Amino acid sequence: MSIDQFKYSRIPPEAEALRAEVRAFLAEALKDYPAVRRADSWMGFDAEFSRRLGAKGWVGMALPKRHGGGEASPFARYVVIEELLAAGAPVSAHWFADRQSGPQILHYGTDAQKERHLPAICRGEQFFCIGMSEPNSGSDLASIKTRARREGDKWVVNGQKVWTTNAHRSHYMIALVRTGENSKRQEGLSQFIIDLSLPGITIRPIKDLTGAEHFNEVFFDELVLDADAIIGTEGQGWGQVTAELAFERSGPERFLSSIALLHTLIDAVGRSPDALQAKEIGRFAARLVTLRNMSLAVTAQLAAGNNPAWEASVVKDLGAVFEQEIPEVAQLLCELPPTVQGGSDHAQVLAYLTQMAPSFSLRGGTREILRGIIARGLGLR
Amino acid sequence: MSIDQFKYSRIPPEAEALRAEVRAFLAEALKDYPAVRRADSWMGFDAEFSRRLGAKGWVGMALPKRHGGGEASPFARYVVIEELLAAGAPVSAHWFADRQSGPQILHYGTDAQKERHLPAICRGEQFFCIGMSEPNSGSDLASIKTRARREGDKWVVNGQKVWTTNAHRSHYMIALVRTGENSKRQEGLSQFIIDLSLPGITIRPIKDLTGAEHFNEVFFDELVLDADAIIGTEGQGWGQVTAELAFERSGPERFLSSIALLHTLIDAVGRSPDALQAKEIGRFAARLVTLRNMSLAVTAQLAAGNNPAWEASVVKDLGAVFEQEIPEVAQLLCELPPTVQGGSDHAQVLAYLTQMAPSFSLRGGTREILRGIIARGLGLR
Amino acid sequence: MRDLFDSSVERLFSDLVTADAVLACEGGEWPTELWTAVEASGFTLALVPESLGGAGATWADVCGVLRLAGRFNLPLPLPEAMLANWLLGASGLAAVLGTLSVAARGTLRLENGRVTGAAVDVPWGRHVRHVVAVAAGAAPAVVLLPTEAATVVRTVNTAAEPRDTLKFEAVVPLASAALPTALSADVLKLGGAMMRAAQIAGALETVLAMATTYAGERVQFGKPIGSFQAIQHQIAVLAEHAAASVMSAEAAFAESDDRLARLPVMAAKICASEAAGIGAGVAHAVHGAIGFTHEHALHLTTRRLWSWRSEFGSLTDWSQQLGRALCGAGSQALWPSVTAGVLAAYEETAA
Amino acid sequence: MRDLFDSSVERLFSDLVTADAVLACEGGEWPTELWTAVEASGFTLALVPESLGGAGATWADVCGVLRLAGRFNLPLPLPEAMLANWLLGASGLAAVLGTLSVAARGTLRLENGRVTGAAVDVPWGRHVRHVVAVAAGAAPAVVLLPTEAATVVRTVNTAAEPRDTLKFEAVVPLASAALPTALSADVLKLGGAMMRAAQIAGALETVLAMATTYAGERVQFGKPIGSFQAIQHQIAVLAEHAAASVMSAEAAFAESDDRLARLPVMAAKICASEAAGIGAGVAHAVHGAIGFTHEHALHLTTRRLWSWRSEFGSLTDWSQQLGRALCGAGSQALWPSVTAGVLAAYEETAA
Repeated sequence: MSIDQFKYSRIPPEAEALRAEVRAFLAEALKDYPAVRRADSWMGFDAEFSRRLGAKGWVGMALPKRHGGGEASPFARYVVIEELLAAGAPVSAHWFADRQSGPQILHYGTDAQKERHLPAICRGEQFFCIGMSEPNSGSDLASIKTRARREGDKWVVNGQKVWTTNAHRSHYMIALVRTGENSKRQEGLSQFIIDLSLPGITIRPIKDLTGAEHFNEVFFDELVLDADAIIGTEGQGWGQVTAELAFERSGPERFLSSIALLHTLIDAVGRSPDALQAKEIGRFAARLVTLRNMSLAVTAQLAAGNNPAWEASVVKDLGAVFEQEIPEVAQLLCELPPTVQGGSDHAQVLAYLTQMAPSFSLRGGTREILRGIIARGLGLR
Repeated sequence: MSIDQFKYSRIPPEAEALRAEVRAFLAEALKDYPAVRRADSWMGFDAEFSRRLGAKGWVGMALPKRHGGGEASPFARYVVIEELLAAGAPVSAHWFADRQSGPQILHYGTDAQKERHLPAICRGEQFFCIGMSEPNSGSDLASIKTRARREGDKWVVNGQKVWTTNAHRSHYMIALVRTGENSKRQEGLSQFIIDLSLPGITIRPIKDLTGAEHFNEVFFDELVLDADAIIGTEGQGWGQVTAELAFERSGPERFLSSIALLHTLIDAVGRSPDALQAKEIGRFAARLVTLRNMSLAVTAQLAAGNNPAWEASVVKDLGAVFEQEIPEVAQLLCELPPTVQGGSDHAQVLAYLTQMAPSFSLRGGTREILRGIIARGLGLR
Repeated sequence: MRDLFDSSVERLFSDLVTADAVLACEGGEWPTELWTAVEASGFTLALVPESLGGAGATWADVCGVLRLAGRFNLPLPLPEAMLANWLLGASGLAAVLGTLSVAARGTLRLENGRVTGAAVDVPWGRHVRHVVAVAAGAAPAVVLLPTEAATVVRTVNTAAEPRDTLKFEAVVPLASAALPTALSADVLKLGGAMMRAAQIAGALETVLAMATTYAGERVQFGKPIGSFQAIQHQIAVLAEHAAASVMSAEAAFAESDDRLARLPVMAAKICASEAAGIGAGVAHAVHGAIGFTHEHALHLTTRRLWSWRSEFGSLTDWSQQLGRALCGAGSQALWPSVTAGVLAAYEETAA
Repeated sequence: MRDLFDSSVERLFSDLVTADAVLACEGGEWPTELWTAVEASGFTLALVPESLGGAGATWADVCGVLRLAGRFNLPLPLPEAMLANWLLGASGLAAVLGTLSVAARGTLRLENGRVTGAAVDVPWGRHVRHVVAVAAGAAPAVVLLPTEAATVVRTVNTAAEPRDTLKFEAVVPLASAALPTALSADVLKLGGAMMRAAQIAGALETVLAMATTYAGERVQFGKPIGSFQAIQHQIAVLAEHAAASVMSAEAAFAESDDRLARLPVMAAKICASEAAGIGAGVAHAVHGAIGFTHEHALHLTTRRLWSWRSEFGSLTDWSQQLGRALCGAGSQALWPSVTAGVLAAYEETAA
């Protein structure tokens, strides 16, 4: 680890050039999209919208052209996703396929797997979810118990995943599953691409505290998978999963979750903020600028083939603090109680993000996990 | 422990009646006292001032009349000390004798010890320091190594204390010293009243980061003490020390350390604060009111003979956060960099308290220690 | 009287105010039986003088009742009804039986014996029969208004509690009287702030208990998460703020009598509003994903904390009022104000 | 050029800028030899165009030099001299050798060829021979003033660094030129803010290293305090803010060229000022009593953090400027401003 790895990395002009087109598309596509739905951001699910993005070439765009991608640079992809998130576009349907499953299949998949999944991902038509957490394995991921046993040339899976975002509306899950008996907890884990239409799978949505249904319990009961459902190397699942963490922890979705509220806040405050409003809004903008630069610096590291796991944890933790602080501070700036029915756009967005904010430091590694990683990187553990 | 122990406890009228007299005395005695020295508060040493307070009957005032005290109620003492601290009076000379040593000698001392010390304490003429920390025993107090061995009817002490406030200008130290070989670390400790004029004692002041000398290293080299230097029961020092912690952690000195800065801040802001200044000043006042009520609730518990150790830790930790936050927030409210030479009263008080503030969560138990105690009280350890 | 009140209310609430009952109300139902039971217990009239048919209780007597209302997520305008009837009584008007709330914000004016204007953020406005307000006019007047005469714009807070706007057009109040000179025109806002401060204190007691219990039970990395120092310290901070809220609410109620103790009430709402955010945040961090589900009861309380802190004046609103008063009075007035519990300079200018 | 600069400055500072040297300067001494060595290395002229006798370096080239000045507690107005000479060069004036500082606050006016007014908070004002300022007048002018002509009122910041007020009375500047139209009248405040942001970033690297080392060595309860989760997490937060400061300073320097990049500079000073307090607080909490002593080197850095955050505009000052500009431009301008690194609406109105 090193703070010096945060090198200032401008987005190259050819990637920057995409921005105007994306903005124009979004201005049109979202022109009647309500503020409170923009607050949903990458939890907003709209299959049709994902297909439209696919048609524009903006899903899986960094994948090779032979698999349907655009061979775009990581910075070009960055421009697209940050514009989508800043506008509050509903990107959830293809989000996990674009961020994780696509690159993982490209990296570890067989030719058949690539053929089956990558072009459809790039069209914005094949949606993935990620099966990681289990009821007794939250932060302690290595303790998962879902198990696949070999039967002839098949795998038979039993167990349960939980908090699986979008399982109820995805086509596939990439699941981390125990395949070995090894005593070291991180060993003996493998990843499978599970077709969620197969028999033996029960998906039960979990209502969150706002009443919305984003995540699920998923039960596997004697689920039979073909041999080629495994992705990557049997027993190497832990390594495959942790290798993608830097991607998962440093993107713009790690600090833009509350930007819809910054927008309605500025509208609510008006053109002449008082001393308190001006200070807090300016301070948020400064931190936003800096977090984005840090995130871009990690992107540059990833593009260079490095593994900036420590730096990504720094971005994720600072970003989550930022996202969580916005609703907390916003409620101090306008005398306007939050509302879930009725009330102004700002009152509704405030209510929604106030309630969602606690989850921002849970997903993608809890605050405790991240700070532990940062401390270890400093040599403290 | 219980939050319900924070019962609202008004100061009784007979104690409240003292306030006007104390205020009038201080208005006169401190009329030319500079703002930056008021920021020193209970670190400000002025032997003559302590004697004047003694003459007014405001030192050791809760001690029995037969020992020179006033048999005043704990609330009467509370009124006096909070007025002294709020005014920034230099009370350090008699502070530890008044708060800890006097009550401890009354509780555990022999008649001879009471006779030797209590009347002089009450006159504001005999000053004490508290010998606890050692170089390798900060938070981990039970690991102290200073040792007294018995030789005939004498005790011979060897070892070292550190961070001893006022050792260089006190008459006595009450020291926690190892007298037994017991394997349990908290056992085999005893307390001694050490006459600091004896041979075998070297006191070396330690300059703090502001350049001031409040605390010291104290070395004992074959220091010979009479048998009656021990106070309380041999081997019971740990219990004696911890019994006084609630007194040490809940007084007004645990949240008033930065009040001088609130005063200069209000002056610097002027009569028409902006929205940010008004908010922060009002918020500090609200917390001050509440901390004082919590501190008074603990005082009432102590007066009733209870041991509100948990509640005192709550007051101490919340109080230290408050005291530390005042300079941090104050520097956000006026465009006036802190100064240690030149500049306005406010700039100087800001500079002084900014530098002193880190110590507020060290003395009297670090933040980690206190939060550990609070968690244990909740059943979490 | 305090102990009797506390124990009877605790018994009543723990029997009737279950999580299911609260959720049913959040769905939009008005809990007729629960209201009837609470009203039958007499608490809506607790603060009404005995001469006017009430219990003649003091504010100090009922602090525990309000804390318990918070602890149990009581989905009723009991705090509002108590405050409304207190103000009616203080104004020499007869108390009201039946559903009742207060209007502390808005534009109501009494002119020629009729009230016109909007009452904003009226708790349970759509469900109650009566609303008490202080209407502007030649002089401020306490008015009792029938809600059937109002147009209702429905709004709901994060706890799905109705906070409606009621629009009145030349409505003759059922009763009215001059606001007593000892009371300020913002008396209902101040009183509401005091109520919410106590409710927040109670709610924080609930989330503290839930977080402590959960941390002792949930195992990760082979031990209860409550044995991790980071979790311990977060819960300790929650406990500190819960204690500060309880203390400041108790002080505000204890110092209020015929008039509300402005400085302690402001302090209570400021401390409670700050504590609400901290407490909800810690409780959710400790509970992790499970606490984020609709099925787990944690959100019943945290969603209330997130709204109550903003109602009847946010931290900022009251802090700015207090800060302006303190700066206006000068630094030498700070400490005497704290010890007296009264901001002399403010009392002169505020009303 | 960056790597060369960094390595030569690091060598120079690690040889000469010892704790003793810093403490001697804090006692009031002017470190003649140190200044001579630094000046001999050419860095005071680094940002001067080659055509005017300088090194023609870019801002991006010198960010590391400024971070190192912060890391080593350099007790010299090197940042100020670099900034002053940059402004002279940008205004077409010859660079100055010898001791030199900037005046970013005050009341200086140029009228009839003479400068009158006070320059406030001039770093090392009492020690330097020259000061560069932007004086008001018919149009803002860059002026080079001889300090021997000034009356000095001595002021010292928490790091015992002189921050003096210099009063000028009808003094003829040694050189003057119209402020280039591309630059704003607050260019020295903005430039000073950028310098301090980089110095703070460097200082945070120092306290992070000290806290990490100490936590690994200091034993309590039988193990290094760095093995306690509460200490680990505090140091992690310090590292995060150190990283944010480094990043924001690097961005500000990289985006500045003939003119200073206002939005990135504001962001840098805001983030650095916030990080300074957090970092100093964590470092002291980790070090405990030993870090509070004069003998331990920690305070050499923390006392600088506590002053630097307030100099050339505090967090509040810059945040309010930025916030007002953003609100003035409306919500739809926020995100384009962030991605462009330029607040178009602001640039129009600010200069």
